[in-house]
Formats: sequence, structure tokens, C-alpha cells
Amino acid sequence: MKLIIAVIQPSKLEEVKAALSEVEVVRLTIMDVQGFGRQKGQTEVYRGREISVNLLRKVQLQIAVNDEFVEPTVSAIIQGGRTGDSGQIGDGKIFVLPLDDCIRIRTGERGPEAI
Amino acid sequence: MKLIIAVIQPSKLEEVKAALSEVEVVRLTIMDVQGFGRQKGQTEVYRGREISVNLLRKVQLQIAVNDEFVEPTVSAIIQGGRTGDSGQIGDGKIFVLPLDDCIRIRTGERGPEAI
Amino acid sequence: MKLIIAVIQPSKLEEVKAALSEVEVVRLTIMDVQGFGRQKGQTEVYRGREISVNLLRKVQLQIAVNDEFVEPTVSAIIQGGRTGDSGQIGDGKIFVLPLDDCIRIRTGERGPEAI
Amino acid sequence: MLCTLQKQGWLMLLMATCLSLTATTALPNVTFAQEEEAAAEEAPAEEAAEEAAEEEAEPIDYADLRWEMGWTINTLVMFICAVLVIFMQAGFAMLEVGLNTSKNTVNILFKNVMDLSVGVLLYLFVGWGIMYSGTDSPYFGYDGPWVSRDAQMADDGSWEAAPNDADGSPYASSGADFLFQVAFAATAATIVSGAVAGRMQFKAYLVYSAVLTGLIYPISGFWKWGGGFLDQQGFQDFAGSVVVHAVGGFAGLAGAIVLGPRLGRYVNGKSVPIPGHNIAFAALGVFILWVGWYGFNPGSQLTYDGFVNAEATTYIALTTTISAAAGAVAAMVFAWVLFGKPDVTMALNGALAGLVAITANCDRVSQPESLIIGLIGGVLVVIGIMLLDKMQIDDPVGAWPVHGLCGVWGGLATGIFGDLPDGIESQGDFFFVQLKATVIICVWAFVTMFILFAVLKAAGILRVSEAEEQQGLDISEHGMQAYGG
Amino acid sequence: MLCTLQKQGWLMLLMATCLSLTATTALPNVTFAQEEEAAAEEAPAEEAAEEAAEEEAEPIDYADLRWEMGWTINTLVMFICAVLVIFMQAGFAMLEVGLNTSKNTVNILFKNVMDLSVGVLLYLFVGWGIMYSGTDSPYFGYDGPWVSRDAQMADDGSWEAAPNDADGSPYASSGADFLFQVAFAATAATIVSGAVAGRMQFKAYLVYSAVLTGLIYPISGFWKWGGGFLDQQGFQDFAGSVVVHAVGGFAGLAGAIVLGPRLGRYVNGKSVPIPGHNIAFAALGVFILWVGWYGFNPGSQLTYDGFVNAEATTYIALTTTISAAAGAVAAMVFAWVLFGKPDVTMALNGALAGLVAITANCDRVSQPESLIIGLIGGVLVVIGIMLLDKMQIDDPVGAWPVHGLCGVWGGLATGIFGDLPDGIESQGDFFFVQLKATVIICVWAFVTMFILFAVLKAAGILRVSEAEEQQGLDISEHGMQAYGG
Amino acid sequence: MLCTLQKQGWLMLLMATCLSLTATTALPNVTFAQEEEAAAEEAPAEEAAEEAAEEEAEPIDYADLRWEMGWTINTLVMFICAVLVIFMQAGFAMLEVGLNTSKNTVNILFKNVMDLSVGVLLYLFVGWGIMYSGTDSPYFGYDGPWVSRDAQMADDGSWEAAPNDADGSPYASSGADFLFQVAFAATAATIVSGAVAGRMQFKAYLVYSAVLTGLIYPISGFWKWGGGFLDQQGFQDFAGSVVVHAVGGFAGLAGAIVLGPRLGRYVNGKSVPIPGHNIAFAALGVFILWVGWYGFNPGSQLTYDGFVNAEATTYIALTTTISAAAGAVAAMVFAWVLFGKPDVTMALNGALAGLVAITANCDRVSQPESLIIGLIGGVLVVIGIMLLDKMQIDDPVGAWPVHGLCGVWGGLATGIFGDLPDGIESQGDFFFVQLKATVIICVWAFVTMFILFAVLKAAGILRVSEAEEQQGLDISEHGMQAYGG
Ligand SMILES: Nc1ncnc2c1ncn2[C@@H]1O[C@H](COP(=O)(O)OP(=O)(O)O)[C@@H](O)[C@H]1O
Ligand SMILES: Nc1ncnc2c1ncn2[C@@H]1O[C@H](COP(=O)(O)OP(=O)(O)O)[C@@H](O)[C@H]1O
Ligand SMILES: Nc1ncnc2c1ncn2[C@@H]1O[C@H](COP(=O)(O)OP(=O)(O)O)[C@@H](O)[C@H]1O
Repeated sequence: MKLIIAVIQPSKLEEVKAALSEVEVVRLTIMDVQGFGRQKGQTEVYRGREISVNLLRKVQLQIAVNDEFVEPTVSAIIQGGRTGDSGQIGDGKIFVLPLDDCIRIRTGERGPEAI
Repeated sequence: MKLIIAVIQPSKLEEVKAALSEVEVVRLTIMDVQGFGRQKGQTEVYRGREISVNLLRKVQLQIAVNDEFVEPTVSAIIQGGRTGDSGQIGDGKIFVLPLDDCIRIRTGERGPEAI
Repeated sequence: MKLIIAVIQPSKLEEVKAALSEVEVVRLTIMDVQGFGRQKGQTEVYRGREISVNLLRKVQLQIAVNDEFVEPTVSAIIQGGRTGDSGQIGDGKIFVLPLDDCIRIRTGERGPEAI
Repeated sequence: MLCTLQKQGWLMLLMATCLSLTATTALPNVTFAQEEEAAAEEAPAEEAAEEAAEEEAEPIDYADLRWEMGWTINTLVMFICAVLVIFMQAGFAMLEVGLNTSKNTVNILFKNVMDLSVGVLLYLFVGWGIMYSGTDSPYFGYDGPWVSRDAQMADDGSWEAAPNDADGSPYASSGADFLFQVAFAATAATIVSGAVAGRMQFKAYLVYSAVLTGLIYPISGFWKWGGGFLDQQGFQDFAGSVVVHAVGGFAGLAGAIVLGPRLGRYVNGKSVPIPGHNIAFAALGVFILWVGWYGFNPGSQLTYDGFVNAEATTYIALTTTISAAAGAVAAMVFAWVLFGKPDVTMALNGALAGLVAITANCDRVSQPESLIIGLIGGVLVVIGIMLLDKMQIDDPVGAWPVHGLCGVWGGLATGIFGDLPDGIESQGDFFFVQLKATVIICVWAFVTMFILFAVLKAAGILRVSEAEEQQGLDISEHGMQAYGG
Repeated sequence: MLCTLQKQGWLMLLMATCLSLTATTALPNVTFAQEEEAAAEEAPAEEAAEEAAEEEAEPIDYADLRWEMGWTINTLVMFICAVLVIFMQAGFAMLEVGLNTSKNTVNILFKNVMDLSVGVLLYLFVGWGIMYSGTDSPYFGYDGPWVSRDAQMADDGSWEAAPNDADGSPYASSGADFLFQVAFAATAATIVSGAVAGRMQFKAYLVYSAVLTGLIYPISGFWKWGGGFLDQQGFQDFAGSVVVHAVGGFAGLAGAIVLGPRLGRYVNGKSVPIPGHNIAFAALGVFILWVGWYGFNPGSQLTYDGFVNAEATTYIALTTTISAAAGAVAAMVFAWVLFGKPDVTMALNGALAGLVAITANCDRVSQPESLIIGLIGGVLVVIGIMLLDKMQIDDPVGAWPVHGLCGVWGGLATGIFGDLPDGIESQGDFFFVQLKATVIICVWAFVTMFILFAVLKAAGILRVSEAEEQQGLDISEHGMQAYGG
Repeated sequence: MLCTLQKQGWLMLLMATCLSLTATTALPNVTFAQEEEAAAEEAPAEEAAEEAAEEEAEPIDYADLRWEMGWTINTLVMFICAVLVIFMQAGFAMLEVGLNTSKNTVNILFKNVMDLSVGVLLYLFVGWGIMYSGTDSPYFGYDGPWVSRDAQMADDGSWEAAPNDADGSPYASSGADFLFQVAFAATAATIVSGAVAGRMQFKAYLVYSAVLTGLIYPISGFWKWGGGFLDQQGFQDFAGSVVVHAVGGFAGLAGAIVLGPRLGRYVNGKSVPIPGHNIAFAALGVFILWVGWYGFNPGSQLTYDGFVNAEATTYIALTTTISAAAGAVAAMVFAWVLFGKPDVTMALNGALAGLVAITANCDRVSQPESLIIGLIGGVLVVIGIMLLDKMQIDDPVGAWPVHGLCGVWGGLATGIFGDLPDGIESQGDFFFVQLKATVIICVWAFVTMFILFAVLKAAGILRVSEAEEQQGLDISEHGMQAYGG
């Protein structure tokens, strides 16, 4: 099992969700994050003082999947999250982490079938 | 060492925290997330347009524990987070990730004793 | 590759970011979290009722790095995040998780060079 | 018509409104006539006591400049005060939203918007006609919908409708009067929305709101302000500590009891506070309410023209201000001593407590008395909140402690400190009159509303399901979240 | 001067303001004289119809107490109403902020602040002089910047400037008048900011705002309220359903069309709603607007003194209230039936719809009629929102459905229900007059603004880049986030 | 009594209030008498200059209709203006909350609520009696607590207390007057809360607030508005650019200096901005303040009846509006040019700057002059903010640049542009008088407050601990978070 963490453009969320449900990945956890990547952030000015905010609003998806679902999930995210065909700086990243175990609180089921 | 990530009902937070402190798990990090699981989300209507929001408010707990604490922690979360005895869709999930290292910023201590 | 998760004092964010960029770690994801650690939280009173909120505002950093960057990153965070020289309870923690893979959405590159 | 209203709620409402369109607007004039007669008949009975009645006997010289200027000023100032009171709706909305969890925000806002909107229509069609029916009955009357026009001049310069007058003194236009009164009705209604927040079905709330503004509030309102039996007994409630706030507060209490507490509010006997989600909104709400109260109390002077009335209007504003300030300070200090920390929500409730408590007597107490009334109100509200908590009654915003308890306090304080009204001999008698009337009105509001809520509960449309409540009413009832990207 | 304004926008603006300082303040007096003449010349033509004109013939006895008190009351009440209307700016700001995404909050707030600030200056220098130029031309005139003073007394007690009067009845000071009028101009301007939210360059908006308040609004305003050709044809628009709201609404529509929808609002033909980020702000905004409307409509009575005027002022407040309530209820019920859930944003828009629709006719419809007007307005706004969505025009806050569509409805409703004005024989004629004038004004606003936005687009300064839009205007345009730690 | 207040703060406060209840309400009448005398004695000295004084000599015919209507209008309008000024408290609260971090929200709100509440009580018991003591001393006097009543009629129709009058012209009731004045006092107090936000102990703030509203503000207020030495020297400050705003601004500056900057605001010499957490609140606050200012400035006309007064009232509103708009535009443009982006917080401060700057002279400058005053104010506020930043003084909301610096500018602008008051010969003299008085008042406020804050610091109750500050005052001082689920 893997835990897939993806950081995407907020405006792409709907499309990514759509792409995911096509590969039958219907369960995920989402949170608002701030991103700081190669993408040039603006330098904000507050009261005449510069604040360097390369921090941009992003959305993070956390998706626990069984191994066979990793590739479909990744490509679904890429497909849904890329701006245009060539993509654009700021489109984000996907991280794949090993997942030792998964428990469903409701039933107490463990492992793959709990995902 | 493991990093336990749990997604629970916001309304269950207090109970889960209580259950955890009983097994002497007193340190954790919490964040607001939005969940998208088997639980049927409502389809919202905004200005007469449907928006399918299976997204529901959830709370995510991140708890780094030493291996011997994994089971007690997991069962504490289940105990505190389950709705009623039978549980209910939406109660959430627990993910257990391997944790290579842990550092306490204050002291620089590393590994298990830093947890 | 590793995913470094650090929980720090909100007021230290700027310093940590500065310290990180010195070791050429310029990409990270940040989110607001609430911390619950050894640091004594206040017991709040709402309408004459106690609410035990050891929950304190913290900031969480997620940084995916290649292995050789782990140590520099960790020490940069410690350096920037510690209060005073001796540090102070509440300064936070750093967790290092194994990272199986990393994909850049824009290009589809995978692995180390995508970080 | 209204029992059906109880059953099918808002759908009826709209139909009712449309049907009523057929009602001839001539009605009000008839009405007007009625009032004249009524007054006339009463006159002999009261001659001795009221010179007012006498004056009315003499024909009024509308050409008199003093009269016209007085009428103009009264009408315009009452209009401005009505606007301030209507603004209070925004204050209640912000206060209630701020003191509840974010997942019920849309629902609370919606309820407040509807309290005003449904309130205006119901009061227009039913409430106003009941509360100021001009009937001889000391208990109930109704003289039809719509607001009569006055000061309508025919082309020949004669009056089609004469300017409105009260006991022969220049009064104000019926339009101003209605606006001012309907704002009070909406206030009474909206108080409840805070007490039942987070678990009541929206449909049920609309029914409640219609019934309160259309029936319950106007009836007890008539007993006092319409000249009903409480008024005849000498009961004094200048701007409605009891008639408006206690009614709202006890209706809210009934709702909170019948509904039961929110999920997780009391877990196996232990009280688990559910803090509000935006204290800034709550504070903004209180500031707005404080401002609006300058329409509520001074506006209730009703005639503002001339040295004495104008002075009274501002003196009322003064006692109101002192009591509000005292309430805030007292609540802060008291809570600080009790809980070890200054709690802003207590101070905010304290200010409101002071405002509610002074509302009945702002015209007839001295400045030191207004200070005492406010201080006690501020302490009472803290006690009231703890009391409810002990009894495990879940009133999320403290509607009962603020409006119910301090409304009662205001009513009684009038009897304790207030100057004696005509016809009452001793302070003791006065206090007793106040006590009796206050109890009657609170019981009226509590019992009738308890029944209504019980009926809705029996009908199974009172409370939302556990799942819906956990999810929050915003999504379950309105399919919408209050906050987003 | 203004075409340059169009080109270089705000920088010009400041210079213009400074330059204008040289303009002698004597001008207004000349003006005043002009008006007198104008009036005089018109007088003979209308003798029969208006006694008003006659009275003006007779010299006014300013020593007369009735006159002085009337003038005082009119001036002060108009001032208070102006304050209420200015308060509406806060309402618009909160409403628009609440119904948009958080990443554009700073931008929207900034636009609203500037609508008022730039609006005041432009209207002072240009708009006011155009709208009330007192010219004989039925189409256009200008008599310079600044506001004339009146009621200036020389040391010998003679008048340096006589108190302002309208048709020989006590009127109000020019200062009060200007404040009231400029608040209307700013309202017209700020309506658009909601329709173009989330994608328009700030610079371009400033240019738009300057042009609308300085030129477009005052010109059509003159046609009606300045005594221009529409007024002469008997067109009635009491407080500006058409003159103010429809102008703003159609200007907004033009902007929304020329700009095109926000990114992701319509993906391959499918409509993807972009919900607002703070419904509490939106509701607060509507409450504030509702309150402000009591300055907007009753204030438009302009003279409030005496039985008849005072009564009319409050009657107007009454019909306004009824229509607002009806609009909110109708929109709620209609949307509920259509979409299965009660949508608070619809109810809020419904209340505004009722307010906009009654604005043109609040003085000349009966209470049942005001109810019908509001109910229909509430239904129309829902339909309008769906209509725009079908046509894939992206109007984030529903500015056109509320102000444009219901503004038109208000104009037409005046012809359908309104009492006939002098000189118009049949309801049919009246309706036709209203229809014609409403169309003319809407076309005027739509076309001129369409051209302006098209020019700005051609100049490439209309819309922000994709990247900037995705990032949000707060950061891309202002380098600032609205919300933070 | 007040020194103890300084030491034990709020606990004393409550006791004090209770004790004072013993004070007989007869006192005020004595007072009234005093004033009469005072006036009488001064009369001969000034006969030539003021006819006013003369008129006072003649007995007033209270039966005169003109008199009664004037008094009525003055009283009611002053009351309405007082309500607008009190509303400003909500504006300050929102502005300060918005421009600070969320972790200090509850604390700021609480301080604002207490500024009003504590302010009302302290001003009632101490401040009012000092500021309008009617003493002969040009420096200080006190004539007891409570507000005297007037226009009290005995049953025989004779006056128990005569209607209040100013120099023989119809004035307003003392109640209206007190409300208006106390709102000013609370404004002065609340200005500081923004400057010291985020690091001051709540207890210490309460002490400060009590001392300012009870002692410091009323004393300097007396020097001008109470007829003290500055007034006698011909110093002009119509509505308090200096007397109210500069006092608050410099008190705030003292606080900011003694407290030192917030943690992390200046790290090793580098300025690290701490952006506000909710710009929408800040903008709402400014809109509310703008609206409230229409009570602040026009209300300061004090008598509004008759052609000349009514016109002046609205002319004041006009200059106020022009200056506010100019300030916003100038600040926006100036900051835009300097920093390359239009910064809304600057525009908001600019609007306030314009309002503050015109406050002293809104009655005696021409429209073009009001424009210039606003423009310069808008530029000054930006410079002031940068200046403080350079000096590493941490004033989170810019209280000093807005109220202190522009308050001074307003005071001086009066001398530069303002029409000469009676008894001053040349503009040069006038400017010098203004300069001197402005300096005196600013120094008075700065020094006394500096001492107070220093004392509190010495007592170790001024600033919270590092840990508490880092955690935020909401939790450390009030055990509560402003925002939650
Ligand atoms: N190494 C990293 N660790 C954590 N988050 C990252 C990392 N790299 C990128 N991100 C996240 O992804 C977002 C988009 O990254 P982006 O700027 O597109 O990177 P790139 O320029 O490599 O495509 C960033 O804002 C950040 O939130
Ligand atoms: N595979 C998953 N990956 C990430 N988050 C998940 C996953 N499954 C469940 N969750 C989180 O847990 C929450 C509750 O899940 P739930 O609906 O109870 O799942 P189930 O129906 O399997 O019990 C979801 O809202 C989501 O936030
Ligand atoms: N075991 C843990 N699991 C998850 N988060 C932790 C853990 N320990 C600490 N944290 C996070 O780090 C923050 C600071 O911890 P801190 O109180 O400094 O711990 P310590 O007292 O051990 O230094 C906590 O508020 C919490 O958010």
C-alpha cells in the first residue's frame, strides 16, 4: 500500500477529482496548503515593506491506495492537474510514500481491504 | 518508529484525544482537512447549479510513536472515533507510515527518545 | 529520497525559510496545524466552562529532499526554528519519512531529479 | 388561517399573502373610525384620570404650525429610530453566527433574514391588526391587514385622512408607527434563533417565526401596548424588557428545552462547551445592537417634539448607555473573579444584559438607578448562563440569560426603582403589578411556544437527524457551506 | 479632459483634481442664476399644470417661520438619508466580497473604496455639474465644478446667498443635496464591481469608475432628474430603479460580456459554479443595504416637512419594506421549489430584487401592489441568474439580475401599477412612456460602457493574465493577501 | 481617587462607581448655577465682540415657538449624531482587528468594548465634570458626576429646570450633549488600542483607558472646548483633529514606544512586516468610520436649527467628504508610485487621514481647500508609516500616522487655510495660535501617557511575557481563541 501525496493548483482540483474517479479512486483527503517551489512567487508589499511571499495557495491531496492503483492514480493526477499540454511551473508534485498499514475506524478492518 | 495519520469526524476530536491520553499518547499534530470517502457527500446547489461536494469536514491527526505504541494508539483512536458501537460511514481511517527518524528541535535529540 | 515533515513555531517560519534557502532547499509545502505536545497548553474558559486546549498554533513544513540533503535540511530547520540557543518547549519536531517516488506534474519526470 | 399556518408552514404563507391581496385597502379607514369610537366610549369612564382624553374631545386645529411641526418631527424621528431598530437584525445575525460553529452559519443567517422578511409580511397581515386592534376587549381583537394612511389631503385642501394623533398630542404617521412596531416584532422573533441554533429544521423555524410574529407576540403585545388588561392594571414596560425581550427569551427557552442539547454538548453528564467560531462577528454584532438600541429605547418615547419630549428622548438614551456600560463592566469583573480570566463573550452578553434590563424603565429611573440596574443585569447574565449549563439546557448564544432573565429583571426593576405611574399609590403596589404582569407574559410566551415546538416535534419536523446535525445544517439543510476558497 | 481620462486613467485624475483648484468658486453662483432663468423661462409654458411654478413667481418670505423650519428639517433629514445611502457602500463591499473567492477580496474592497473616493471627486468636478446643469437643452449641459453654498447671511442680515428652494417649496441646502446625489452616483458605480470581479485589471476599473460617475451616469441622470427630455415626457423613476440601478446593472452586464467568464467558470460548455467564500459577509452586506435603502427611497422624497411630505416619506419606507420582504420570501420559495433546497444567496438577492424593483414606484403604488412588485422581483432575480448562466455570461454576484433586470421591472411596474402623473391620461400611455424611457436608459448605459470596456480591451489593459487570475488579483494586482495568520 | 485607579485598576473602578452612587443628583443643578455665573462674569469683558453674550442677558421666552422648535431639532439631531459617533467604536474594532494577527483578535475586541463601557462610566463620574466644569480657572475644574437634566416642567407648567441654552441660542439637552461628548472620549481612548496591540497586558490597558477617558482627555478637552486657556487664546479645533485625534495618536505613540515592538517585528535591524489577518474587516471598519464621521464633524456644529446652521451642518459634511475622498486617492497614488503596487491598507488609512485632517477646520475652509487638506493628509499618512518604520517604532495599525500626524496637520491646516476667528487679525497670527496650541496638547498627551505607561512598566504589569505574546493574547490573556470550528 502507498500513501500518495499530491500538491496541485487549487483551480485544478475539480479536474483532478474527475480524473481520479475515472480510475475508481474515490477516497481521498484534501487540505489547503501553501506552496513554495520553483514557480516565482510575488514579493508582496505591506505598508511599504516587502514581504517575499513565494508562498502560493495550493491544494494537497492525500490518497491511500493499494499498490496496483499507484500508477493509475499518479497518471490521473498528472492528466487532471497539468495546465495545458506542456504543463506550467506551479503545477505541482506528487509524492509516493510507503504505507505499512491502514485501518478503517468504522469496522476495524485492516490492510488493503480497508483502503 | 511510525507516523500514524488518522482522519476522523471533527465532532469526535475531544473523545479521541481523551482516549489517547489514557494510553499516554499526549503529543500530536492536528489539522483541518476535507474528506472524500465512501460516505455519501451532499450535492450542494449554488445559485441553482449543482456542485457535487462529497467533501466533508474532517480532522486529521498526525502522531509519531515508537513501535510499541502503535497498537495502543490505533485502538485508542478507533475507540474514541467510532460513532456508536457499530460505527458509521464517515468515521474515517487510520494510516500507519514508517518513520525513519525524529528530531526534537529544542534539544536536537534524535530517534525514539525524541518522540 | 525522504519526506521531511517539521512542526515549528509560526513566528519562526521566516527564519526557517531563510536558513533553508541557504542550504539551497527552496521548495516546500507549508500548512497551518495545531500542536499538542509537552508544551503546556492553556486551559481555555468559554462561558465559564473549562476547555482544555493544549492545542497551539503551529506551522508544518513538508519538504521532499534527496538523501544527501536530509542532514543539511534538518540542521537548517533546527538552526532557524530553535528559540534562543537552548531552545524552548514548543519549538517543535522534525520527522523524516522514506519517500518511494516523486513525480513532477508539469513534466512527468520521476525520482530524484523531480524533487 | 393560522392553525393551517402552523401545519403547512411557509407554503401556506405565500398563498395567504396572495389571497389577502383581495382584502380592500378601504378596511383601515373603517378601522380608524372604530378606534375613534372606542376612544370615545372609553372617554367618559376615564375623564377624571386623563386630561388627554379631554383634549381629544376638542377639535384639533391642524392648521396650527406647532401641531404640524410636531407631527413632522415625530414622524421623521420615529422613522429614523425604526431604521436603527431594523439594523439590529444585522447585529443579531452577526452575534448568533459568531457564537456558533461555522457549519451552521448559513442556516443562522437564513433564519435571521427570514425573521425580518416573514415577520414583515405576517405582522402586516395579522400581527399589527391584533396588537393595535383598538378593540374594547382587554384580551384580543383584530381589525384587518394593511397599514392605514393618514395626512392625505384632497385637492380642495380638506383631509381625506387626518394626521394620526395620540390622545390629542401630535403623533406620527401610521407608516412610521408600523415600521417601528414591525422591527420590534422581528426582534422578538430573532432572539429565539440563537437559542435553537444548530439542530432545528429550517422548515420548522419558518413556522415558528411566522407564529411568533403573527400571533403570540402581538397578542401579549396588545395586553400592554395595545391597551389591553395589563396596561389597564398599570403595568409599565417602556420599550419592552418584558413585552419584547422576555417573550423572545422564554420562547427561546421553550425551544431549547423541547429540542434538547446539541450532539456532544453534554457527554455523560459532563458539559462540553462548543465555542463560537468567530468572536469578531459576535463583537461586531453587539456593537451594532448597542447602536440599534438607540432606536429601540429613545424611539419608544413615540413623541419627541417640544422641550419635554426631546429632553426625555435623550435622557432615555443616557440611562440606556449607562446601563449597557455597567452591564459590560459588571459581567467582565464577575466572570473574571469567577473563572480567573476576562471572558469577552461574557462582557458582550453583559452589555446586552444591561440594555435589556433598562429597556422597561429607561424613562423613569435616575442615573444612579440605571447604573445599578445595569450592574445587576451584568451579574445576572453570568449566573443565568451557568444556571442553564447546570440544568443542561443548551442555549448556544445565551438568549434566555440575556433576554429572558434580564428581561424579567428589567420588568421587576421598574417596580423597584421606577417612579410611580398615575393611579398607583405605593412602590409596593407598583412592584406587585410589575411582578404579576411579567409572570403572565413570560408564562404566555413559554407555554404557547412550548406547545408549538412540542407539536412540531410530534410531527417529526422539529429536529434534524443526528447525521445531518453532525454534518452541519449548512450542508444538510441548505446544501451550501458558509466559507470556502 | 475626459477622453484623456479614459486613456491615462487615474494619474490624469489626480492632476485634473489639482488643476481644477484654479476654477473659481464664483462659478456656482452664476449657475444659480442660470437655474433661476431656466426655471423662469419654462414657467409660462407650464403655468396651467403646476401651481408650483406660480408660487415661485411670488417672492418668498424667508422670515416666515414655517419656511425656515421646513428648510431646516428638509436639509437635516436629507443629510441623514445621504449618510444612510453612503453606508450602502459598506453593504456592497461586504456582499461582493462574500460572494467571491477569497483570493480576490482585497481587490474588491479596494474597488469599492475607490468607487466612493474617485466617485466623490469626479462627481464633484464633472458629474454634478452635468446632472443638474439647469440648462435648457433636454440632452446635455454643464455648469462647472464645486457645490454652491446657500443660506449665507451677510453681517447686515441680508442674504448673500438665499436658501435653496424647489418650485417655491422649502427645499434643502445644496450641500445636503450633493451628498445625497453623489451617494447615488457611487452606488451606480459600485454595482458593476461585483459583475466584473475576479478578472479585471485594477487600473481599468479605476478608469471605468471615473467615467461612469463622471459622465455616463450623470448624463442619463440629467435626462430624468435634471429635467431632461425623459422627464419632460412624463417618465417616472422616483428613486432610481432605472436611473441608478438599471444603469449600474447594464454597465455591469457589458463588462461581464466583454471580459468573458472567469477561468474554470465554464469548462467545455458545462457551468461550474464558483461559490462565494464568506456567506456571512454577504448576508451582513444585504442587511446593511436594506438599512441603507431607507435613505435611498424615503430620502428621495426630497422635501419632508409638513403633514403630507412626512407621511409620504414613511409611506415610501413602508412600501419599500413590504417589497423587500416579499422579494426575499418569493426568491426563497421559488428557488426552493426549483432546486429542492432553500438557498440563502437567492433569498438575499431576492430581498435586493424587491428593493430595486420598488425603488421607482415606492411613492405611487398601494401596499398590495408593492407586495406584488416585490414577489415578482424575487422570482425574476432567480430566473435572471439562471438565464445568465445559460448564456454563459459570468456575473459573480448577480449584479445584472438584481439591479439590471429588476431595475427594468421596477421601471415598468411603475407604468403598470403606478398612479398617473400629471399630464398622462391613461395607464396605457403611462406604461408606454415608462417602457420607452427604460429602454433608452438601459441601452445608453449598456452601449457606452460596452464601448469603453471594448476600448480598454483593445488597449490590452482590461483583463489580467491567466496566471494572475489563477493566482488571484489580491496577490497579482495588489501584492497582498486578504487573510492571514 | 484616580491615583488609586492607576494602581489597582479596574477593581477600584467598580467600587468607585458604587460609592459614587451616594453622590446626590442635586449637584448638577448647583453646577448649572455656576455656569450661569461664570458666563455672567465673562460677559462684560467681551460685550463688544459677542452679541451672543448680550442676548443671554435678555430673559429667554421659552414659550416662543421658534425657540422650542430649534431646541427640539438641536437636541434630536445631536442625539442622532451621537449615535453615529458611538457607531465608530464598531469601526475602530473592525479596523484594528483586521490589521492585526488573528491570535490577538479577542484581546482587541475586548479592549474596544471596554473603551466604550469603562469610558462611559469614567467620563460620567469624572471626565464630563472636568471637561465642562464651567469653572473660572483656565486650566482645571470639576463639578461632580452625573448629567444634569433640563426642560423639566413642574405640574403648574413652570420650569423646574430650564431648557439648556448656549449663549442665548437654542441649544440641546444635556443628555444629548453628554452622549455626544462621551462618544468623543471613547474615540480618543480607542485610537490607542491599535497602537499597542499584540503585546500589552489587558489589565494595564483597562487602567490606561480609565485614565485617558477620565482625566487626560477631559483636561486638555477643557482647555479648548470647556473654555479653558487655549480657547481664550483663539485656538480653533472644530471637531477635534487635535483635541481628540492627536491626543489619541500621541498617547498611542507613547504606548508604542514604551512597550517596544512586537516580537519578530524588527529582527537584527531589519523590519519584518506582520500583515493583518483580515483586510475585509479592516475595510468594513473604515467604511463604518467614514459613516460615523458624519456624526463627528457635522454634529460638532452643535446647533443645527435655522437656515444658517442647517446649511453649515451640511457644508461641513461636504468638506469632510471631499477630504476623505482626496485622502484615499492621494494615499493610493502615492503608495502606488512608491511601492509599485496599489496597497489597499494605505488607501484605507488615507481616507482616515483625510477625515482626521479636515476635522479641525471643516467649518471654515473652502471646497478646494478641503481637497488640498485631504490630499496632503493622504500623502502624510504614508510618510508617517514609513517614518515610524524607520525609527523602528511598532504601531500595528498606524494610529499615530493617521490620528497623531494628520491630527497635527489638521490643526495647522486650520491656521493656514481657515477663515480668521473673531479677535485674530492675520493669518500669520492664526497659524501661530494653532501651532502653539497643537504642540501644547500633543505634548500634554504624549508626556502624561508616557509617564503612565512607564509607571505600569515599572510595576511590571505593562507587557506580557515572550511566551504569552508568541502564543497570542487571546489564549494567554483570555483563554479563548477568536476563530474555531
Ligand atoms: N521538494 C518539494 N517538497 C515539498 N513540496 C514541494 C517540493 N517541490 C514542489 N513542492 C510543492 O509543489 C508546488 C508546485 O511546485 P512547482 O513550483 O511546480 O515545482 P516545479 O517548479 O519543480 O514544477 C510547490 O508550490 C510546493 O508546494
Ligand atoms: N483511501 C483513502 N485515502 C485518503 N483518505 C481516505 C481514504 N479513505 C478514507 N479517507 C478519509 O477518511 C474519511 C472517512 O472515510 P469513510 O467515508 O469513513 O471511508 P469508509 O466509507 O471506507 O469508512 C474520508 O472522508 C477521507 O477523508
Ligand atoms: N510525537 C509527536 N507526534 C506528532 N506531533 C508531535 C509529536 N511531538 C511533538 N509534536 C508536535 O511538535 C509540537 C511541539 O512539540 P513540543 O511541545 O516542543 O514537544 P517537546 O516538548 O517534546 O519539545 C507539538 O505542538 C506538536 O504539534
